[in-house]
Amino acid sequence: MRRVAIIGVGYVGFRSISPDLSFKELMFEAAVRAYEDAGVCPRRDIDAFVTCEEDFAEGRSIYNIHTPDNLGAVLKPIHTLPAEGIYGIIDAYMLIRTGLMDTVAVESHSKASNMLTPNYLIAHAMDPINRPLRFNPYFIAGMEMNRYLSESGTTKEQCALVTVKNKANALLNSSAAYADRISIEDVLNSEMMFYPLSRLDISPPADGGIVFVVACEEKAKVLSKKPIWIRGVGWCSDTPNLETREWGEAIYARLAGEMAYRIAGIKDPRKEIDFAEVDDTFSYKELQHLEALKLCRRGEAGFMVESGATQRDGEFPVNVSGGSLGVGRLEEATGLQKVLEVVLQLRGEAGKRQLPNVKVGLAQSWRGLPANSGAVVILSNE
Amino acid sequence: MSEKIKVWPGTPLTDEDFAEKRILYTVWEPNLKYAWDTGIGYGRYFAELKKGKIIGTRCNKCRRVLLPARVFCEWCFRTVDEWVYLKDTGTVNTFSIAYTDWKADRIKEPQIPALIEIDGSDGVAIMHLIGEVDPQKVKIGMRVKAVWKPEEEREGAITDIKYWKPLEEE
Amino acid sequence: MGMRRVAIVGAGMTKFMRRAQETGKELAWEAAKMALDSCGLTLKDVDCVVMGTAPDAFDMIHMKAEYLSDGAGAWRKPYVRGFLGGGTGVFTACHAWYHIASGLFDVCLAVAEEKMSSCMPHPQGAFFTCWDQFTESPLGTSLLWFFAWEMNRYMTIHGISERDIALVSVKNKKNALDHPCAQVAADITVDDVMNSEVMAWPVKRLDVSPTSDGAVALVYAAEEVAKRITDKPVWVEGVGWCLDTMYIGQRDLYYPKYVEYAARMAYRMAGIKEPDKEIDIAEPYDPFDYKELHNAEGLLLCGKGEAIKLLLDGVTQRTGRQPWCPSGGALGVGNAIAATGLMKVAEIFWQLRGEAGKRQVPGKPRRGVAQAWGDEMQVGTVIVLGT
Amino acid sequence: MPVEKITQVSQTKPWLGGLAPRAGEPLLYGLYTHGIAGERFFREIKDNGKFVGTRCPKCNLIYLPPRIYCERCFNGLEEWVEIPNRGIVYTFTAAYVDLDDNRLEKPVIIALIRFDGIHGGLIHKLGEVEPGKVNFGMKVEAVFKEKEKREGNILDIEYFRPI
Repeated sequence: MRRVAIIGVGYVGFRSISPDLSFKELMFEAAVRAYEDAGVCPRRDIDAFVTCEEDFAEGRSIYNIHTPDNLGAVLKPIHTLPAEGIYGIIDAYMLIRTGLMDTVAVESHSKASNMLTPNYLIAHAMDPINRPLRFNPYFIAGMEMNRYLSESGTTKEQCALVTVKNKANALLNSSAAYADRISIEDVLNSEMMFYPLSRLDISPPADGGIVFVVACEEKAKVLSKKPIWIRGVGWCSDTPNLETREWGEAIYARLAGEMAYRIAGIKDPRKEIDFAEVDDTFSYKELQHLEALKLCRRGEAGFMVESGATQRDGEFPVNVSGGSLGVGRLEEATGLQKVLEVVLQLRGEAGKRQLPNVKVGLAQSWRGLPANSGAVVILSNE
Repeated sequence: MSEKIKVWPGTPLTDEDFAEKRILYTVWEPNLKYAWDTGIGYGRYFAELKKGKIIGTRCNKCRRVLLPARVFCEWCFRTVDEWVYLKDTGTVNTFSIAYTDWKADRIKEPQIPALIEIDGSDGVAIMHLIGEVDPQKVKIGMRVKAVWKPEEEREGAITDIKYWKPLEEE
Repeated sequence: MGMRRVAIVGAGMTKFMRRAQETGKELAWEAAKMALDSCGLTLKDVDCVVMGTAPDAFDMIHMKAEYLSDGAGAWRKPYVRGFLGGGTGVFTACHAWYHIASGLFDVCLAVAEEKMSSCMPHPQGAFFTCWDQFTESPLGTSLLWFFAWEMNRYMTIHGISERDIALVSVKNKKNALDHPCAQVAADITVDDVMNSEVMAWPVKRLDVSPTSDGAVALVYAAEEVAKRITDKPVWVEGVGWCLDTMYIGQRDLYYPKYVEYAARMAYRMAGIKEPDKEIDIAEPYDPFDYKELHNAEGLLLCGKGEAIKLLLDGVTQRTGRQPWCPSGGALGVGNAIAATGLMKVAEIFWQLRGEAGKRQVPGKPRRGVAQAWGDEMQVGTVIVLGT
Repeated sequence: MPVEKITQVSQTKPWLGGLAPRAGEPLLYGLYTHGIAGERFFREIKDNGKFVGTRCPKCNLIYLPPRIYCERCFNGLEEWVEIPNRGIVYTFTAAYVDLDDNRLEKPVIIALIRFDGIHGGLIHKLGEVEPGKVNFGMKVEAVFKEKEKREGNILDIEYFRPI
């Protein structure tokens, strides 16, 4: 089967609001940059387009009505995945592997600031039988964190360290909206929201747009000096039901990771992968995901962050970009922000936060509340 | 296999099942509210509507007028070159006579929604309503003119034009 | 470079209903379970699942694919939802194809579900949340306007009468009498259509397909596996999809260029040069009666404006040379948007295997095309199947 | 000369909207049937104040809330089982804000209640207990509304309380 590479990236943002651009203009700007970066003309060179958006998050049903114009996809194959951005990369990867397409663009964006009732948005995703309870849906995160801490022995302080680390990492990322130098106490003393989840354990929303150009080997070698190869992909949905799911362990991430490792031929992920951008929608999620992805043993993630191993200069850097806690959570584009960071690092274009000698990176996403699914992609510069 | 299946799955309900409370259900009002950024193109389009003017943009590469105004040309995938004012007269491209509203309820007075090709745009149409006319007399190709709300009632929206009425050509 | 051959090996569907008691999950399970049973597979054999379901505003559940996943058989499996508005059903069929053709999986379950009745006060209300929120929806824009505009334009350009178009509705509702899952099968006349209540002229009540609840599922397998499962694999020969600009005023509605582009993509892959001759049966999308003709022209089954002649000559009847919508289509079986799209693919599957029961078209068809349309008169999705 | 950007804040404009085309028109809302399994589940609660589940003989799992299919093996489930209304707290949280982001004076304790030998459980609030006193594995029982007031939904259970 054909090898597939990312040959162009473009992004706009990431800010807490973006009133100067409509969502269409935001998509256009990100796309122009990605096509420029890849050296392609979308009208001539791109065979297919994939966008990742959710209708109610955008406030438009059948959102794909509004997509082709903004990407140069008019009268071309373009489809939407109401899914997380990494699923879009995977769809492009599959399309290219079939031999049907050579070059595919992937887009996702966030206009989270335009959604005025975000709690109700998540409540609207709940199983209707539970809706009459009218709970704030973040209770799910509180219950999950509680169970995870109890099962794994991780502490709230260790979770707080994740927020501290990621916000500090974001200080070196000029695209991050929520960079800050804060202390563990700041996190622990922030208002209790859903015990044991405090306000600073929750990633705040941000706006932004991200576009990738993905290509087959022959095209990638002609068009790009630094193609970033997609070595493995994986995705998985565990049960969506709150009642029957496992609360202590992120099984969807474990299975998605296993699939990606199998495709990439990775036996020992911690050794063979140099750094990772994993979902940190909530501080504890980063730890839970590191364990699920076998980047440490179960119950060890807390110690890993405590020992400094996941710091930028640590042995296994995690969320060097600042993650969602530092950059802001970008709705369906959250995973693409993680892929973006991995691509920039592998290209050696990450500026002040550049990691030395990195060859293989992993990006992982979670679908967000109340879902129980996610995706993984493993990238390499050789 | 189609012919081998005796009973196809599915349990249809009737309105009576609900009226007579034979069936349990949940009702949920989603309470989803938005404030969408209008951005550059629509922002100016609305500002001009408030002044009683229709504005589009032009792409000098494909030589098309883009309407409603937008800042990039979807066909050439490049930023457009200029703003162009258009007339508030046009030609009916196609129309309907609607007796039901958006939620499929009957309405008393039929509406005449139409696509109207705006003069000066080389045939680009916008969506709007036709009024002050016997519905049976509307034809494709009919000439129409915008009827604007009084200036003080305009709010910078497509509804600043009340509707379009037949144009008596001089 | 040769592509991996992919076959459809099983199919299942629920009844199409105005309002189902089943939840969306339960509908999805009923169809998916039936599809697996039909080819003797269990959930263990399934490597991945694709979901097709149109806007969340119908089921009134945000991220509804997540909610539906266990019903679709996605428990701890790779699972993703593809979306192209009304074109979703047939896109789902294409989506499943490339999951396997990519070489990542051998068996894929494709499920399309729609529970439109959850949307109140009327499922049609969901559509006003589709149009451009700045320049279109504030006019109180209704779904029917679009179809009325397109139908009017199509009739006027080609000089076609409402009466002639009504024959599509008569044909499809009659075909549906033989479909065990049909919601609005009926033996009606052209006069019945003409005399039905005008909703948005020229669209009358019987020109329109009903909103529906229902689900359809197909099982896909790679060549090696398919041959082991069945003696009668139905091969995916071509897939295509295409989306036009959202600015409806910037193009002419009389012809669906986007369907043509999608069809050309699928025909190129299938090696079809003369679709009017090389295709035995077709399931063009027929949410409105004129739409079958309009879409068939886009599918290049005849020239522009010529579809009406084929209809009047009986060519498109079930016993004709090239039957269109032998299932009964959306007009007869019901229009559970995404599920209807996949129902059309299932119909081609059953017809090509000679398993369509009373609906079976004569003469052992060996190649068929299914198509769906969607969005703001924008989407064409096409799949070509062959034996 | 390309068209320029917005350079003045006064030129930005939010366009308000929701689930109706214009202010004053009715909003879209959802009407959800409980489904085949859900109908029986809530009927039992409403009429008899009892929980019932369905059993998958193949996976040996009893589902609560009941399903008509097993999510693991996909077989249809037909065997209905009565489930005692006493369970344990599997995990819990104390919510300090409500759905409208209002800060609550007294947090609501929300828990997943699981039952012995049962796959699944019920999400509900805990009553008659202080936030600091809740722990994993705590035994609780359902408190139902009075029979006349029950409507056949999850609110027919008022809350779970410690035994």
